[in-house]
Amino acid sequence: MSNAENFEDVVKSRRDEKVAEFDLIEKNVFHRLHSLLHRTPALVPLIVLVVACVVFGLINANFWRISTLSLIFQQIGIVGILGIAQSLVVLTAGIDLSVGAMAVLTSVIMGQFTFRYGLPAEVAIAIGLAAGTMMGAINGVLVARMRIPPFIVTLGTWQVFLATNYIYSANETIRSQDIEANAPALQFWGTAFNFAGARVTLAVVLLIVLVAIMAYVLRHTAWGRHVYAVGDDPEAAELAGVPRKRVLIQAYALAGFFCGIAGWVMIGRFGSVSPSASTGILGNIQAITAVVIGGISLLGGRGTIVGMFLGALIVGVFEMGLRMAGADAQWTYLLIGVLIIAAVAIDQWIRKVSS
Amino acid sequence: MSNAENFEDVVKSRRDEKVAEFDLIEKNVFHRLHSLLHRTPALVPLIVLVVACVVFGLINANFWRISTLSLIFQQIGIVGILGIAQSLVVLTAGIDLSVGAMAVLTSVIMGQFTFRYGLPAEVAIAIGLAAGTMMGAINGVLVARMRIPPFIVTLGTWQVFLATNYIYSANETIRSQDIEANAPALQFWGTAFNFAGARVTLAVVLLIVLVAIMAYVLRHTAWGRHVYAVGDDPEAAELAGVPRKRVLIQAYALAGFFCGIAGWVMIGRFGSVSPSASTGILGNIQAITAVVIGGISLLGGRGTIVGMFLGALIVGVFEMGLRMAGADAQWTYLLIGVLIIAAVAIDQWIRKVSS
Amino acid sequence: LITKTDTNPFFVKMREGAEAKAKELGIGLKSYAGKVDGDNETQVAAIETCIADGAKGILLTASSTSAIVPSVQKAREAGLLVIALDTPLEPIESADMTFATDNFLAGELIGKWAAASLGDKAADAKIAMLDLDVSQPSVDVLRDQGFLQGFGIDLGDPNKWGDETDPRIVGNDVTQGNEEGGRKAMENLLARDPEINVVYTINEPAAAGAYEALKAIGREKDVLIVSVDGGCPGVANVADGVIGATSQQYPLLMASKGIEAIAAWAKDGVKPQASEGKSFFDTGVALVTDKPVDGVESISVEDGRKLCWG
Amino acid sequence: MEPLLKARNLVKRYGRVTALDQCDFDLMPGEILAVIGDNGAGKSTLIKALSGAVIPDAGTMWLDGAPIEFSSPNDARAKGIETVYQTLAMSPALSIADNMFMGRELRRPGFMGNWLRKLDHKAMEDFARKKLSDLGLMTIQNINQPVETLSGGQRQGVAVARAAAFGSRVIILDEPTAALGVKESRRVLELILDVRSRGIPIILISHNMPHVFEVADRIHIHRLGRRLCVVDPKDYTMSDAVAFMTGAKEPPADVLAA
Amino acid sequence: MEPLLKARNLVKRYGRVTALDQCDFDLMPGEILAVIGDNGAGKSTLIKALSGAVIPDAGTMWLDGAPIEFSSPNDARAKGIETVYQTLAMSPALSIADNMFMGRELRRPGFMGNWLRKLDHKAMEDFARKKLSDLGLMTIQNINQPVETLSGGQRQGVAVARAAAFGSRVIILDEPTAALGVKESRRVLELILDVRSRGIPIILISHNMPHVFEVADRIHIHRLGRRLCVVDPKDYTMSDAVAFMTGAKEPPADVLAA
Ligand SMILES: Nc1ncnc2c1ncn2[C@@H]1O[C@H](COP(=O)(O)OP(=O)(O)OP(=O)(O)O)[C@@H](O)[C@H]1O
Ligand SMILES: Nc1ncnc2c1ncn2[C@@H]1O[C@H](COP(=O)(O)OP(=O)(O)OP(=O)(O)O)[C@@H](O)[C@H]1O
Ligand SMILES: [Mg+2]
Ligand SMILES: [Mg+2]
Repeated sequence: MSNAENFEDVVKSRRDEKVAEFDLIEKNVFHRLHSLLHRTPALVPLIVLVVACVVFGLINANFWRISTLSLIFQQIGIVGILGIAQSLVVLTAGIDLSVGAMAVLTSVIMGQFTFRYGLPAEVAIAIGLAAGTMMGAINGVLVARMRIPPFIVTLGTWQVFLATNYIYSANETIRSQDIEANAPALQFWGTAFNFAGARVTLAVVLLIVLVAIMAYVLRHTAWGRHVYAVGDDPEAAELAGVPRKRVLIQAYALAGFFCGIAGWVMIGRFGSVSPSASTGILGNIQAITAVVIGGISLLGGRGTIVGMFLGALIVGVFEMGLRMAGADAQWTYLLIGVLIIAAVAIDQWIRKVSS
Repeated sequence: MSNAENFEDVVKSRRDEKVAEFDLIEKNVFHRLHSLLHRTPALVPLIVLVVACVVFGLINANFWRISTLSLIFQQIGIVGILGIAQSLVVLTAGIDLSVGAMAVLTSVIMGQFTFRYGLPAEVAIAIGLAAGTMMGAINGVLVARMRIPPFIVTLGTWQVFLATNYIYSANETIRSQDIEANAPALQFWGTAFNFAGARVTLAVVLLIVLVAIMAYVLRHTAWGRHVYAVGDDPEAAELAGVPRKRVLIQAYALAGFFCGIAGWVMIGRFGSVSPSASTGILGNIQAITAVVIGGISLLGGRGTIVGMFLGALIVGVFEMGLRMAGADAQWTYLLIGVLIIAAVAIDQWIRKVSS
Repeated sequence: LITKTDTNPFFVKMREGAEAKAKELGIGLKSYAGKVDGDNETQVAAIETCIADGAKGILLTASSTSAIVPSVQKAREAGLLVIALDTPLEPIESADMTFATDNFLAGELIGKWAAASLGDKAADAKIAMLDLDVSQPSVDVLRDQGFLQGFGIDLGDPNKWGDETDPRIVGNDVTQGNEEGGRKAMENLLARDPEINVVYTINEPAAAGAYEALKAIGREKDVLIVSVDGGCPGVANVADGVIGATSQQYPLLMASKGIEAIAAWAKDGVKPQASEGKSFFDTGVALVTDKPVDGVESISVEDGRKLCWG
Repeated sequence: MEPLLKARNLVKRYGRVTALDQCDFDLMPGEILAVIGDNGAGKSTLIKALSGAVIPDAGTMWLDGAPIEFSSPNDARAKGIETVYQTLAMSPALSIADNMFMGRELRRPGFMGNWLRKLDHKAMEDFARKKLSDLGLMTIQNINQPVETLSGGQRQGVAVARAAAFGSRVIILDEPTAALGVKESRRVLELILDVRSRGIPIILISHNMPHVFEVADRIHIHRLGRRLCVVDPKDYTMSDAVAFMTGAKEPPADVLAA
Repeated sequence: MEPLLKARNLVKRYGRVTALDQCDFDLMPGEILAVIGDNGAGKSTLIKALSGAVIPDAGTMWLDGAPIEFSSPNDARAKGIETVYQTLAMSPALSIADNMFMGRELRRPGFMGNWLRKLDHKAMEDFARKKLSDLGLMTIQNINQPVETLSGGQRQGVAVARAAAFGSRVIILDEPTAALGVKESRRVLELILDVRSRGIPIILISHNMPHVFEVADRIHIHRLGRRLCVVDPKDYTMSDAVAFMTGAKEPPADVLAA
């Protein structure tokens, strides 16, 4: 049995063999589409979106007017920005229930610092953004350093920020007319301009720019890759040398910053500063909905910002389309529930067939 | 190098050696407590609970009256039962946002079938429970068969069930007096009896019995172990021979059944049947809060029903204690937010020190 | 004091009024509030806490007027004076006394005013109804149905909004009673029919949001917005022409009356009396507008500003 | 003699990667069949197809001459095919005993078991402890330890013990000794021989040539997603086998698969 | 000669289990030190303590004579200690290239890299492909494949390639060839010898005795949570080593650890 000792000699001489290539023969258009979808899963929500638009356009021709479409973009402006914040956190395998509350509180801070303390609007805005970042950082520190599950941390801070918002503002609304007269900078993102025959606000442009920037950051910088790694398998990421805690805190803080921007955009959209804006209560669920419909996994590490953006658009299109089709409020509410499930079901189905 | 062939011979003769025992010497009371806590993590919320009770008792002596304590139990009755439903789903690594909506809708079904269609209350109750089970099963089928993430499924069905509830009931409340006169069975769980000088409702007894039953089922039956396995690692569970889909559907359906019971208990507690009960909107967050404070991991597979029960109690005690201490509503929310985080932080801290 | 929510300025002011009065009379006051509109559960828990805590009386703005009744009965059995503020219970005698505005009347006033302002054009008006919430809490229904009654539209089921068949109604949408919801709801209804020229809103923040939506398409001048509440920002909006008319209510008055009644009850067991000819103590409602019309009594913005809250 | 388990032309693609490329397979009754091949050759995919964990894109399988189609691992288990996957398929948070009996728990006798469906934790723990001792995994100190707290090798031992205890028709082992120590590996080999002596055939995937040549009756050499050849360990040396499997040498025509 | 990496009296307890029991350790400069021991003996725990992944309950460590205390694996990496863990420590959803460069990504030169911090995906992919080819892992068809779609062995190969490419002071390999094929294992052994020839010492945990005896300069035998003895492979046979490690034979006094 002398071969026992030297059976490995066979492989001691290196031969670099060619690996068999098993390229798929892409049979037809249908097949090509499938394999395309499989490689770029972000396309799936896009298709859902296009189909929804076509259907609603058939039901009500007004839907396809450029002004309607611009309106949809305006309506998803805030949810979209909150969705960016939420995406960052969800990619780290967390969840941020406090995004809406942070946005409302920062908008109140911006308003009150201008009107109660008489600071220039620009300074108040900077303070508001800083406050948002700090609130986010608090979430991050509690998650990363105290090891409290993100759901609990942000459930708690959601209540804390929201209550602070009501207490601090004494529930007072700052009126649109006053802001327009004394601190127009607060309403900056509400400025409208003409584009292809429709009025578009700067908020829409901002949303698209922010989505593009964050898509770049997550895909093309080391920090972005670390966010994915931390969400994918925190232990492996740490063993591989990613500073897990620092990345977590930064992600939450950046999310807080985006909430601050959302707060500023809210003033532009509603004209006034109102502590009882429903974003404070519903913003988190709306943002999470956009994130999940957009294909970001709540388990972390998978999905893209662009997907989230499409997710927000899908919800916006459904809401507007149903309203225009004449469904009443309660039925709209019901049908949106059905459509959310259907959108994701189609997505899952396409992925399964194509794989 | 002849040893290459037979080095394994050394171990061919079996010798059953004794393994070294490394029993920890438990140094003192403090140390013993730690190691006790480490072995039984469910004790940690218990301690948080006791401390909270002592503190609130010191602030307001009325807190320690037996009637106050019985009141707390009554107040957490519905959240506790929804929490059992939620626990089942969360243990499978899911989440059920529709629990509150299912409870309200079943209570409406029970009421309307009795009063609108004139069925005997008992039959209406049975129909309500069946409806709850069916709604849960729908969730389960969508999650297990269509592979849609539970968050999306139940976000959708939450809206669907809630809207159905408003539409079906035509927003009509069935008055307590009418129920008392014509269908007292609906109010069964509101029946009070005297116990140690305080009035206790049957709902409290029911909650405790249900917790005990489900603790038994999850710990001591094969089905319970399968629920844990599916939540822990679905792929591994399936490879190991657990019928993953069937267990998921059953877990969601059972959760729906418990929501049906919660709906029945709601009628007992509030006397009337009201489609606008806020449980429909807040019940899910409340149940999730109880589940997570009680130490059940949202990632699935870890935690116990008893922990959830203690979690619900902690929230109940905090709310009652703060109200009795005279904090006004926003301050109460703020403090409950802080306390939720603090409770879990203490829990984490104790676990860390003891490990 | 138990209010529906404490995020709506209306109830915040009510609480502030009660606190001021309580301080004046040297009474201990604890306030509670529901978490969302229609939150009956939290109110039940609050009543139970009051009983357990040995309170003398409860001021309650009920979220669910009939569902709360059994708890109110328990409180009364335990010897507490229960006064319903703002919203009467159902049946109204479930509470010891009710200090309320008539929300239906408030709606009716703005409805009549709107119809009269439009004159002949009322016959082919296009109306947007901006309501509160899909769960249709009672204020929501009362104000909405009051408006339609005042405008001269057949109500269908008066306990429910949204079942009217009159073609003049473009649609109902919900606002959560804030600017955010107001704007979005208005946009949605405008997308359905851009010709809308009358907007009913559940309260003034929703009206302000609706105005922003109209402004965005440059139609703010030719649409009539009516609302209910009479808070100071709302009255200021009437002055600025944002809102055509609003029905003013008086939460501070309700609260202070309520506190006085409980103080009297605690002192010598006297229960308050109802207004003449009504089963409750009416704290009144007044239409605030600078464009009065014939046949509808109104007060000027100047007067409204003096009486406003918040 | 008819093969007990037979497969023809199995194909499985993952996107652009073809893991199984018209692969054939035969397992004779009562034999130990070793499957060897380079990393990524498709061995795990092959046995996953045989055990129902992967549904092949094309191809047919027969058990005892009857065509079979598995849609889940449970179908395969129901037919007596028990598998140790390379990923082990354990629930990390559950105890060793829970994992061993997953899907076939023992119930208490009498009322408690029949009516209240109460599990017999004690019986399961005793059984698990015994099986682990048989494998020489004595360093496991607590049978109720969650599996996630075991060392890599201990975990693998538990998985092997589970398959050996319950397999009735075919036992499939995907690299069962990869993480095991010298002593523990030896025990697994003994166990394999022991199982064969009970008449149950075994499929053994391994990269350890001495082990393969020690126990295997036949060796299936897998290369680039298909069966290259089947050799008898008595006719060929380890060097030959390695040479075939890495492509250094062409196998002679008589052993070449069709 | 002073040991490059030294540890004394390391203790690590998990609940009732003592994974390290007053364990000592020495790694000399430029040597290949093999660590062998039964499953669950505490080998992985030992190297986790040395690489900062586990913080020992007691004990002291020195690197180059200076006492060290690691609070995270990053601390150890910063000192040039690179480790392949038994669990591999990879992000399953990320690509091979992403995983190889995790924590030390390459940026584009010029404006894009310095100011927009853009990664140089191409350079990283090329580097990764080259390292994998060196290891003979030719069956990997796409360097942008997520790691979760690799076979067990391919995954391990990626982890080894990463450590070898970046380790500068000490390279620790916890069972690097467990899931590897014959050819790939051979490449890893070559790589180990190659790394030593660059003057970098290596700690190799393995259950494969022939491999251990082929490459190791000294063998640390671990038993029941502590270092039993250190032997020279030229003085003892494999049978001796296995006998010591399993407790079948007492090691002679001269090699016994203090
Ligand atoms: N889920 C998957 N998605 C994509 N590709 C996959 C998947 N599973 C396996 N593969 C690919 O299929 C090929 C065969 O993998 P398989 O696991 O069967 O190899 P193996 O022979 O078991 O290798 P090893 O000896 O390393 O375990 C590999 O190239 C692998 O990358
Ligand atoms: N996180 C943990 N919690 C509890 N016990 C643990 C943990 N990690 C390891 N152990 C225990 O510590 C002991 C040593 O484990 P370790 O992983 O160091 O063994 P090993 O020598 O590497 O074994 P193998 O060769 O099987 O990898 C084992 O008994 C194991 O059960
Ligand atoms: Mg394999
Ligand atoms: Mg190990």
